[in-house]
Amino acid sequence: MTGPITSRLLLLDKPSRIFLMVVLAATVAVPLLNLLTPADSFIHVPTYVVSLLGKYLSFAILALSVDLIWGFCGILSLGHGAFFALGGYAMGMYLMRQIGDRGVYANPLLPDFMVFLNWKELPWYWHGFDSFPFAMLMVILAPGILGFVFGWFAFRSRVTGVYLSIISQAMTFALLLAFFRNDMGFGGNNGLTDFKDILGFNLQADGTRAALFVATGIALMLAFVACRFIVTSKLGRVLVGVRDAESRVRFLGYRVEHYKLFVFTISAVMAGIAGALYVPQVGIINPSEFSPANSIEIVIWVALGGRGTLYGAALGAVLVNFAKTFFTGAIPDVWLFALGALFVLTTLFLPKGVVGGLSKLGLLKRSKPPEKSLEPPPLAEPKVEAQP
Amino acid sequence: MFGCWTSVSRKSVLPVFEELNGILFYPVQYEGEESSRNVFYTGAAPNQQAIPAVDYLMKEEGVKRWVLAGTDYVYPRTTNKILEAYLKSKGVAAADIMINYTPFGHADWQNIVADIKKFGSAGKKTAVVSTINGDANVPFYKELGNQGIKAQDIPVVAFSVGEEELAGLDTKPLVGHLAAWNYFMSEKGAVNADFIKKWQTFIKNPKRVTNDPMEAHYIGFNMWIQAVKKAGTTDPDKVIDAMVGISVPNLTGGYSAMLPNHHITKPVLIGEIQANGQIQTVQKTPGLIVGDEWSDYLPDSKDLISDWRAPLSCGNYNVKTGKCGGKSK
Amino acid sequence: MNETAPDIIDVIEASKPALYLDAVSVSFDGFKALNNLSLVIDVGEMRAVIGPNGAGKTTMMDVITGKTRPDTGQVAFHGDTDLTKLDEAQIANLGIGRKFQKPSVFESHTVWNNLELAMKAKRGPFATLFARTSSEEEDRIDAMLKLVGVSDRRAELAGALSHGQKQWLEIGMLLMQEPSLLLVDEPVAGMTDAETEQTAHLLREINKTKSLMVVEHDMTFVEALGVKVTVLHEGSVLAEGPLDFVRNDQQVIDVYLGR
Amino acid sequence: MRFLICLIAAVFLTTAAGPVRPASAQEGDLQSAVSGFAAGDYDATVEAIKAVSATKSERALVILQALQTGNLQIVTDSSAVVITTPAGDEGFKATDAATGADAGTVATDAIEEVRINNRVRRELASAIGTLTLFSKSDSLRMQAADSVFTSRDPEMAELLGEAIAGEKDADVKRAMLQAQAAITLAGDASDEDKIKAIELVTERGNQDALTLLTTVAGTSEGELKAAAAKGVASLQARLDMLGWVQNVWYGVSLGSVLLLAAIGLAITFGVMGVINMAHGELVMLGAYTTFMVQQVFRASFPEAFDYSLFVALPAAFLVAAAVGIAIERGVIRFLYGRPLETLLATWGISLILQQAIRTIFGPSNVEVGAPSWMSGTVEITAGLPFTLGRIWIVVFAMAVFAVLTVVIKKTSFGLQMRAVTQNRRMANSVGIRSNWVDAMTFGLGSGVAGIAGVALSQISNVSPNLGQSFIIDSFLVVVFGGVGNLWGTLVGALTLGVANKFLEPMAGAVLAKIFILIAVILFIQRKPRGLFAQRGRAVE
Repeated sequence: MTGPITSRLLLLDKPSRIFLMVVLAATVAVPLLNLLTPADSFIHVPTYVVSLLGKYLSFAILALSVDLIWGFCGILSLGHGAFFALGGYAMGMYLMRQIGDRGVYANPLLPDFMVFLNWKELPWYWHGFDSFPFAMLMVILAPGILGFVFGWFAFRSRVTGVYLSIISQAMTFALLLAFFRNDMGFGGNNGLTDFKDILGFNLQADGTRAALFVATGIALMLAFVACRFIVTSKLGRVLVGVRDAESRVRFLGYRVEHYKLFVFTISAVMAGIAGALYVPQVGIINPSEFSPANSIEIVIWVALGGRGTLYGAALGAVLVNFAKTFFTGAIPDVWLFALGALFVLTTLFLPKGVVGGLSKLGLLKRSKPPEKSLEPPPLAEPKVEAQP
Repeated sequence: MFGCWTSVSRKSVLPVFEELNGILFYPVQYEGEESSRNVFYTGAAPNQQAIPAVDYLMKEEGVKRWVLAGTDYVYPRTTNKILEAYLKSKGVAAADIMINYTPFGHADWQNIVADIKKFGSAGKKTAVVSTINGDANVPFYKELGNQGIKAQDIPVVAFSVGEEELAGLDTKPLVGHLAAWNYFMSEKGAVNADFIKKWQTFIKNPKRVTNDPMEAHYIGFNMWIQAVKKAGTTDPDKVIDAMVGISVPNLTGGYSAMLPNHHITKPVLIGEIQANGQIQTVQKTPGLIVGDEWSDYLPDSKDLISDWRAPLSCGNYNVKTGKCGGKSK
Repeated sequence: MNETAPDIIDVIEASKPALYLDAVSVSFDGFKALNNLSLVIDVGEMRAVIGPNGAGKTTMMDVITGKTRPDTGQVAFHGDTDLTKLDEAQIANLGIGRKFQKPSVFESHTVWNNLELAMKAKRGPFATLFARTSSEEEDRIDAMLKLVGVSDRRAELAGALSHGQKQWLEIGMLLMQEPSLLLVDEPVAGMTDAETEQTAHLLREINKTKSLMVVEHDMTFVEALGVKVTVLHEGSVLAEGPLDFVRNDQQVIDVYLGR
Repeated sequence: MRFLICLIAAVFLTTAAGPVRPASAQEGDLQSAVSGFAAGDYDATVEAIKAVSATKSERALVILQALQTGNLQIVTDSSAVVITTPAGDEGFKATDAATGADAGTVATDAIEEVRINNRVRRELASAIGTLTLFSKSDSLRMQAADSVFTSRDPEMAELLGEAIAGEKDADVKRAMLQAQAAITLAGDASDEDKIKAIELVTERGNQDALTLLTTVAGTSEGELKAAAAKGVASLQARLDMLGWVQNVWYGVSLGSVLLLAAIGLAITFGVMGVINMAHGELVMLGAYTTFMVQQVFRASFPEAFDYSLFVALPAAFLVAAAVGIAIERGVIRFLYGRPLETLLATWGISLILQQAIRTIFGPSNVEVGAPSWMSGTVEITAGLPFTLGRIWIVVFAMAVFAVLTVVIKKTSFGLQMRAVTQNRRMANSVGIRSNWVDAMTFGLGSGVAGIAGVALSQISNVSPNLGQSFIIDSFLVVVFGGVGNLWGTLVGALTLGVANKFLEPMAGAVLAKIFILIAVILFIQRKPRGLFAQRGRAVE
């Protein structure tokens, strides 16, 4: 079995290969330009840019996770920010425990926010987070278990389409409220911050920043390859089948809910890993990451980039966030207008996203399937009837 | 840099300022329990707002029973904790303190206000200390007005409601409820009149109001100018060292000085809301109150002091252990 | 029929018909879509089901395939399997294939992949994640492509096929499941006469090894099949027998053919 | 200084308590009593109030009311106490407080208001209460009796006795008797009298009575204590029961708010299948329209302000409907049958609308006033106050619901709407312009969102974020109630409202909300089509 699987791992179409090359190049070049060039050189990449790019790359992983379920299985989750934030919190808890007695109250065990809320002992769910491997396990398990439980309930009872979107939004909203509560023991509204170091390395140091960037780049490449592996497998074809004709798949004897649950859980875990990489690079995690608006924004990254293409989703994440950084810096009032217009225009005029638009112009040729099949199906009936 | 509004925004940018060695002037009242070398806190610490307000209510209104109502986040939690400790130290029984937290943007206050009403009718004079934040205030005050809770029965003193917030409210039912700040637009005096005039001309709206955080920035900015003059450079390290001890006029007719703990001295004003949306001072502390970043009423922080002058140069020096906790610098 | 039910059930136990519906009722918001419907299809039989719109044909299929749970009544497969307790996937895996009224194929997959997905194999997510098609399986797909006449379009997306070809492809997918009973809903809707004839031929060919239930409006097609016909009306069986027999039934003429 | 004033005031007080004086002497008393206001010190002001009220002069009420409204001013130069009314730019018309004589016009900066604080206000309320015990208006006498009940001022006993003797109105008389009982309980009357008084006070049946009796029970001995405790127990039981009723009411009123926010959505989402994430912003537009209308009223017809909402309602409907139709024609009609993409596009529109409002009106709250007929409280029965604003909102929500039900069930537009929903092609072929119906249906849903905004502006803050705070709740209500069913939305909204209000006292506001969210999520798992699901083939 190993033979064909490795071959499938490397079975990449041209855009995917280009994508991996670009990420690889960035992963190598950006840290080198940051660490090895003098600060006044024009090719020097300042450390804050390294962290900024690292942030974009972690968003790209998040976008991949959304594309995996939306682009390939038709599940539109408006609560994926919740998984991202859970992964982030797991990492944040590790980083908090790393502070040790260097907090302002010099309490060796309790994080500062617990000290000034008069907590006397560490809540049980904070135990173990001083160990990096345990924290990393939690980065995977916390979003994974939530994704599994949520998905198990939702898919078993066939909650689909907009209903699923709405309850996923309700889920992240409930978590937002929960994490706002100071009694929850996650730092309330301020969240977790004041991190000092990770695995003994100072988080402010250029080297650590560069290393985190490299880790994020590698994680993005791995996530991409894993997604490719999933979507090019027979399982991937079943997922697309679910997306296009769910009941056909069911009547062919596939347990659709198992497939959805499988891919949803994988996606939740990916989102969690993205969150875990995001937190040390921005230095804070707080409940606003759970806000439903954030989750909806992720969807537009994917829609803009081109859903169902993976590399498009990642590209969309980087593009939109770059625009956000630029606009909110230069002309903040325009940003919401621009973002709003982006939503409207993308759905109206670029249903296949930037990547779809480019390939229509022939700028991006897919090696497979053959060219002529890109034509829209001639007999597809226009779907005009609204569901009652 | 001058800015930040919420505590969380300040906490979010703090790592960046410390890393890049910038200077932040933070103009909003906050929960205390923080002192950074790179931040100058020109807003009120809890002892510059909450405690004088409670003192006023005890003395002037004879309040014996307290509702501490707040939004569930750090500022109200900390402030209420400090207040609770303070009230208990003044002999208030635990049964006479009711603490209530609500989520951000809480919109339906019907039963909480009814509970306050009930709590307040136990025969002892009751007051509400509100650390309710932002948008939740409007429905809260509307509900107070609707349920007919008048200031003369159960006064509400707020720390986050200023002129700007009142602009979105019909204040007639709220006359007499209190606010504690370090500045009110209604303060008489040439400096303030001049400032208001300049602001309204600048914003091109003769109805725009001024408020406390504006004054805090006014002070902060003037302090920075003085410090730069004194240091002869804008280099952050030198300016930070030059800041301590700088004293500039504030808008209420006095001077505010920068302390070694990077907080400032301020007068504390207690005011009552008027029908026109202004707040009228009913009491002003005779002297200036020194900003206390580490509250004396919390067990874990009472031994901490902050002094950014050499040789101590520490934001959280523990006088008992003689150690500078946390910050490696 | 109900009075002699025990005897019938004994008989059925013995003969194990492919499909057995007894007194099945389904109602939606007070509207009785199926009303005490009973029907038996023997192993190896092909049955045509006709009836006006709203007679309950599609609901009947929904009940058999587990999409709709009947309010009352029994549905048994090969005599002893109670279908009312199972869901769609389980029923499909027992060997009941269903073709929808509107052709339902995976339009963004190639014709080849459509058949590959339908092919009998392990259906779990982990099995499919690591699945690999053996050369023997490839041969079977090739054979099916040939049988349903889309060999030359194997690499194209199924969405690009003509309407009739989609219908055939769907039948081909059903066959890849290796079912013992096929439920075919309006297989010739929108087909040319030549295509209709080919379809009838195809179904007769399939019937050599499998039981079939064909729902159809097209009388020429039903005639071409030349099998026993069941007429549904308002959720229950109105008449049953050879086409010529039901055609002359006065009730059938009144409610259906007469119009 | 303060000592001197106290002394003067004390002299007034003692003299005022003497036998009735000739008119001129009374005037002189008033004159000197009023001059106490000039001291600019709260203690002096309180004494002055007492002195003024003690004169029992006819002008006393005028003066005290002027003080209450902030129109009692001191002329800075002469320390004269005057009552002012605004007279054009930069000036006031002044009348001498004590005599009522014209004191000419004074400039704004030449006078200073007599400052009052809460302590003064309390004193003022009780003084005015005393003065109005003999007022002609029933409601004023009632208020006066209530104010005596709360102040329990023993000095009022005699006056109250007089008032009771002359009182004709049974309700007011009862209130006065209760007030008298309260004074008895607070004073040092005999235990027997007090036990009798307890009965009277218990009859009052509200929180005030409970407060008083609790105090008595806590400070007395023996039989009196027992009687008071009995009174407390019976009041407590009554109030607990009322509290339950009150909670249901809170739930219904929260439910009505949810209903208002969601009902427009029940049309656009439930009937048309369009996920309109900009629905909340249409509500917000309605609220801002109310603000604009009120601004016009404030500027041009201040006396008609109470009626501004009647103008705001149609205006808000039209504004929101127009924007809704524009959204439908401009964006949504290209996306029918692609609900998830409609969701994204309308989310984009919601961002644009928010930012547009923020750019025009600024990010902070704007003031939307409540008309007087919506302010205040009615006591359904003693101890069960319902706020008028909430009552109106419940009534309004039900009215909107009823009208919509009729529109959909009985009008030809409603018929066309249902026809298009059920079978578009068939509707087209019988001559219904389905495009037009789509636009109008969406316009209707949006317009309803607009008028919901008018109602919500009365209880919520009007800021660009208004819509965001309602959108998730509204969707949950519609989905919970069952899509395509207005009754489902009604039941859903009320259920969620009441459930929330019953959870809140137990779990706190935040946890209650979280529980509700989780409960709805789990409920949708069990019944994916909501409470009142449409069953059948058509829904797949």
